[in-house]
Amino acid sequence: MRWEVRVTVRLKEGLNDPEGRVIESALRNLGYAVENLKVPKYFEFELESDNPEREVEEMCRRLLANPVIHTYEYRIEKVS
Amino acid sequence: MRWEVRVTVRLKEGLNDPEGRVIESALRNLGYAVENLKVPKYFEFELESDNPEREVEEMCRRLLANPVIHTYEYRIEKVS
Amino acid sequence: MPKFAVIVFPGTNCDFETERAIRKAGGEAERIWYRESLKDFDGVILPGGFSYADYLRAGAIAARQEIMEEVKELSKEGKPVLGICNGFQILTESGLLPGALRPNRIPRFICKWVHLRVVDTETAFTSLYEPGEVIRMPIAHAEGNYYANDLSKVRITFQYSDGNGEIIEDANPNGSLLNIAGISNEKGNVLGMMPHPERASDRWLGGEDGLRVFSSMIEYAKR
Amino acid sequence: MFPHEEKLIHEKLGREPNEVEWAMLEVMWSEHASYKSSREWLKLLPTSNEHVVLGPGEDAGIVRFDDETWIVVGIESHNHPSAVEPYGGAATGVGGIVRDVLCMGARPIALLDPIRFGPLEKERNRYLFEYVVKGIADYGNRIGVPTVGGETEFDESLDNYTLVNVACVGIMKPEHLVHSYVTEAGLKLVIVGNRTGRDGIHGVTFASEELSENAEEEDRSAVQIPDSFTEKLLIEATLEAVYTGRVRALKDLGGGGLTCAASEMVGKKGFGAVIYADRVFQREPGMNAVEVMISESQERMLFAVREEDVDELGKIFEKYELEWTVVGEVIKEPRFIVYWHGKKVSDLPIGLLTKVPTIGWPMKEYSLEKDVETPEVSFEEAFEKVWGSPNVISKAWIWEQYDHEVQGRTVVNPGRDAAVLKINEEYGLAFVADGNPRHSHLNPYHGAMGAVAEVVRNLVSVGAEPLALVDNLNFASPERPEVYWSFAETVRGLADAASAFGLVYVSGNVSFYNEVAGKPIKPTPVVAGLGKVKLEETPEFGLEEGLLIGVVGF
Ligand SMILES: Nc1ncnc2c1ncn2[C@@H]1O[C@H](COP(=O)(O)OP(=O)(O)O)[C@@H](O)[C@H]1O
Repeated sequence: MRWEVRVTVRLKEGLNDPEGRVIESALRNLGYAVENLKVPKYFEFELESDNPEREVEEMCRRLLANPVIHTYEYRIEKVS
Repeated sequence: MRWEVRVTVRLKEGLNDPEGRVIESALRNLGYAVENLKVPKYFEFELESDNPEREVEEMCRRLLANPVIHTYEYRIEKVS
Repeated sequence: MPKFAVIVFPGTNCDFETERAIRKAGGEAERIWYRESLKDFDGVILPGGFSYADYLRAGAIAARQEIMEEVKELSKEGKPVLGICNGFQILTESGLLPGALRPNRIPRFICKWVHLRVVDTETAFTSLYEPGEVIRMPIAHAEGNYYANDLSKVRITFQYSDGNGEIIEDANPNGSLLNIAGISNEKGNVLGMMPHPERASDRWLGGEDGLRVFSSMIEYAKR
Repeated sequence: MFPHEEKLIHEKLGREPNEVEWAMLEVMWSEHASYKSSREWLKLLPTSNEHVVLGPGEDAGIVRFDDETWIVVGIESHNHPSAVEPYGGAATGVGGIVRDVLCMGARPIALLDPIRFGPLEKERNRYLFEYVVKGIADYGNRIGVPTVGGETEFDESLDNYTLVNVACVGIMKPEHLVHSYVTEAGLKLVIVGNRTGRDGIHGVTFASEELSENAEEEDRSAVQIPDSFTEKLLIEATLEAVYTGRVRALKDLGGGGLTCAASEMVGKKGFGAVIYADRVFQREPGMNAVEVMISESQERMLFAVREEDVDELGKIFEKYELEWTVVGEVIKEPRFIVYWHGKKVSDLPIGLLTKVPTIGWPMKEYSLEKDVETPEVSFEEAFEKVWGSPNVISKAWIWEQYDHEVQGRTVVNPGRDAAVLKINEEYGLAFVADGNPRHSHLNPYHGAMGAVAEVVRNLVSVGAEPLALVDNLNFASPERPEVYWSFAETVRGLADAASAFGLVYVSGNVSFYNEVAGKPIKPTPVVAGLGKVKLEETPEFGLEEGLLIGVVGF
């Protein structure tokens, strides 16, 4: 069975986020009143699997995220 | 007025995507039947603005995307 | 003697050796913090490094700083503007040069010496090379993969080649279209290149092939 | 902290420390900050000769290169954090040693990265390997300090673990020397750089304990996100500040955070400090005094300056877009006083924080040396086995990801026996690191001597005269008698070998408690060496047909 998967990986709250900070201040310098900017990692892919939930969960833990510093969430939809 | 904005910046169709390819092949090496993996850039932020549509469109054109290689889309929602 | 500004953004890190190379080639050079002014300079160098840590895209944030407006003015006056590595990325991001520099074909940082073929000796930075000359310089970048929608509009200055000057796929370190390592604007006074001429300006550090980029620039500025 | 230490603290203080005081004491009495198990042994190492300007005792050592040029050198391990979060752990390891060199007043000019992993057949080890290298590459490249060499080794005993050591050299003019201690009261203490967050809380106590099985989840608070962007700005701002001549003392905030930096800076010559902890810029809302005082947030420096100079230095920090605050001042009374929103939350004698009693653990000698028989294998088989070993093959995959030429000094690139950096038109600095844990495992005394000898050979083979050494001692728990014995033997070996070559150690680092799931690592002393080479005499590496090959030695 074929699935469309979207994974979002975020830095845990409270961790230093230099990338978000630098991009936010670049936007503010251009004159936009931007706040709380985050740059989560975002993956989109198709997956052939009989057990997509388990496999995506595994992929996140093994490669896409590091549970020490990241939280992650995913959406799995059947390819029509 | 305060808005919650999500911007997704994608490589134009047809451009090769070295980063996506590497992550895809790493996942395949771990045994997952992943295909068509993409790594769009994804930004989440809050914006104080009277004209969020125009401002977000500008931000994308001026900084967040590079029109030579990117397309972009965004979602703007009112902060409740 | 012509005097050049070496612009330093937060995260620029090849400014000192670039300044040194210009002096060695016989010019005057001064490191200029990006919030200072470019008045009184005969040309500008945007040196290598990681302006704004390459966040977003290499060169993207630096390209939107005010000082780039002054750089655009200088370039319109016909003064020489050279972007090396991150400087090249800043020039494409600011629209001073066409195209974009994308992540390397193998998306990793790569630091090594390569051969280059000098394709165009009619620019402000290559007049002291022979047409077709093969030279050696190091590259050090993660986003040096040159791309443009319409290559017919691109004036190519340097191409990655093998030791004999052949433009072959094996000599392409990053996946650039047509092995492009450096390009200039139509007038030839704005040039961007991924390889580091300032690191090839001392016999102890692997060769002096890069020094003529700076001496050509000084000659040009004297005219 | 051990029970006898708690008791001692009670006795010396004559009362029960409060929560803030306990937290600070715990950090300062940890193995990592206090060197309590190693200090006595390290006294065996020779530390001074005619080349040495400054030996061990401050953030980095200093060697005289010529009358106008001093070389600063330090070495550091970041093993535990790298085993939990390889990218951030390795990267912040680079950041830490770079700031140690910086805070003597030197511009950091090169790095070495001796790194060790378990066998690459296992997924987790591959992950650690790949991300440690990426962390070092990203951080070193972005701050513009070239990684010019290192060592890479794979060993079964490191399964699921990693040893990440980083050595750094810097260059300075004698007149720019800044010490890490103050010699007058009344100075203002200024923090510059990143905001202080909850990350890295208890990092030093973490580095002084073994990793448990599911360390990943538990130890997140000990991991920091690297911020090379701020580090690069700190380097430039700090040097510009130092060149004004107005910096009275300087330290980086590393293990133990503000508590460690401030108490060591003032305590060394018997002064004290008042810290207004609430003035520290905080990254997260709702932080308390304990968190602010012991946070190990990266990319921060502590300056001691006279009141009249504060504004001038502040302008420099602002030019580089760095946040800065006056967080306290140096006082004559040898006490460490902390206020939190007007309330006094600590008042300790400074010595209680900085003078931690040593511990001597029981030792047990062992011997693993035995006669070996050379196995019967064909030449081809043996050749393939050796040549196919990840320990032998070229490490170009690693060093090509490092910008080993930034700053325009690298005369001899990675891949040779030692790197050479151009210092002036005539002379270069050779820099190399070596260790051989398998040898140390069999015989720690000889293994240590072997590491020193290898460093010397590698320096000589690029034409350099050896100048000085630094050492990084990676060991398992000192509470294991065999480990503690091997540690003592190692130090003896390091001392004897250095003395035999007329060399000394100008700085070093000890990392204990390197074990996972109850398994100790092999004794792993890593030695880095500096040498001075006449550029004309650096041998070329070009081979050509007809050259003869010879072997010299026994
Ligand atoms: N992690 C590393 N980083 C940078 N350079 C490295 C690294 N590992 C090995 N090298 C380079 O490869 C060369 C050979 O290293 P190694 O295989 O350990 O051999 P040796 O036995 O001579 O120490 C070293 O001199 C060093 O320059």
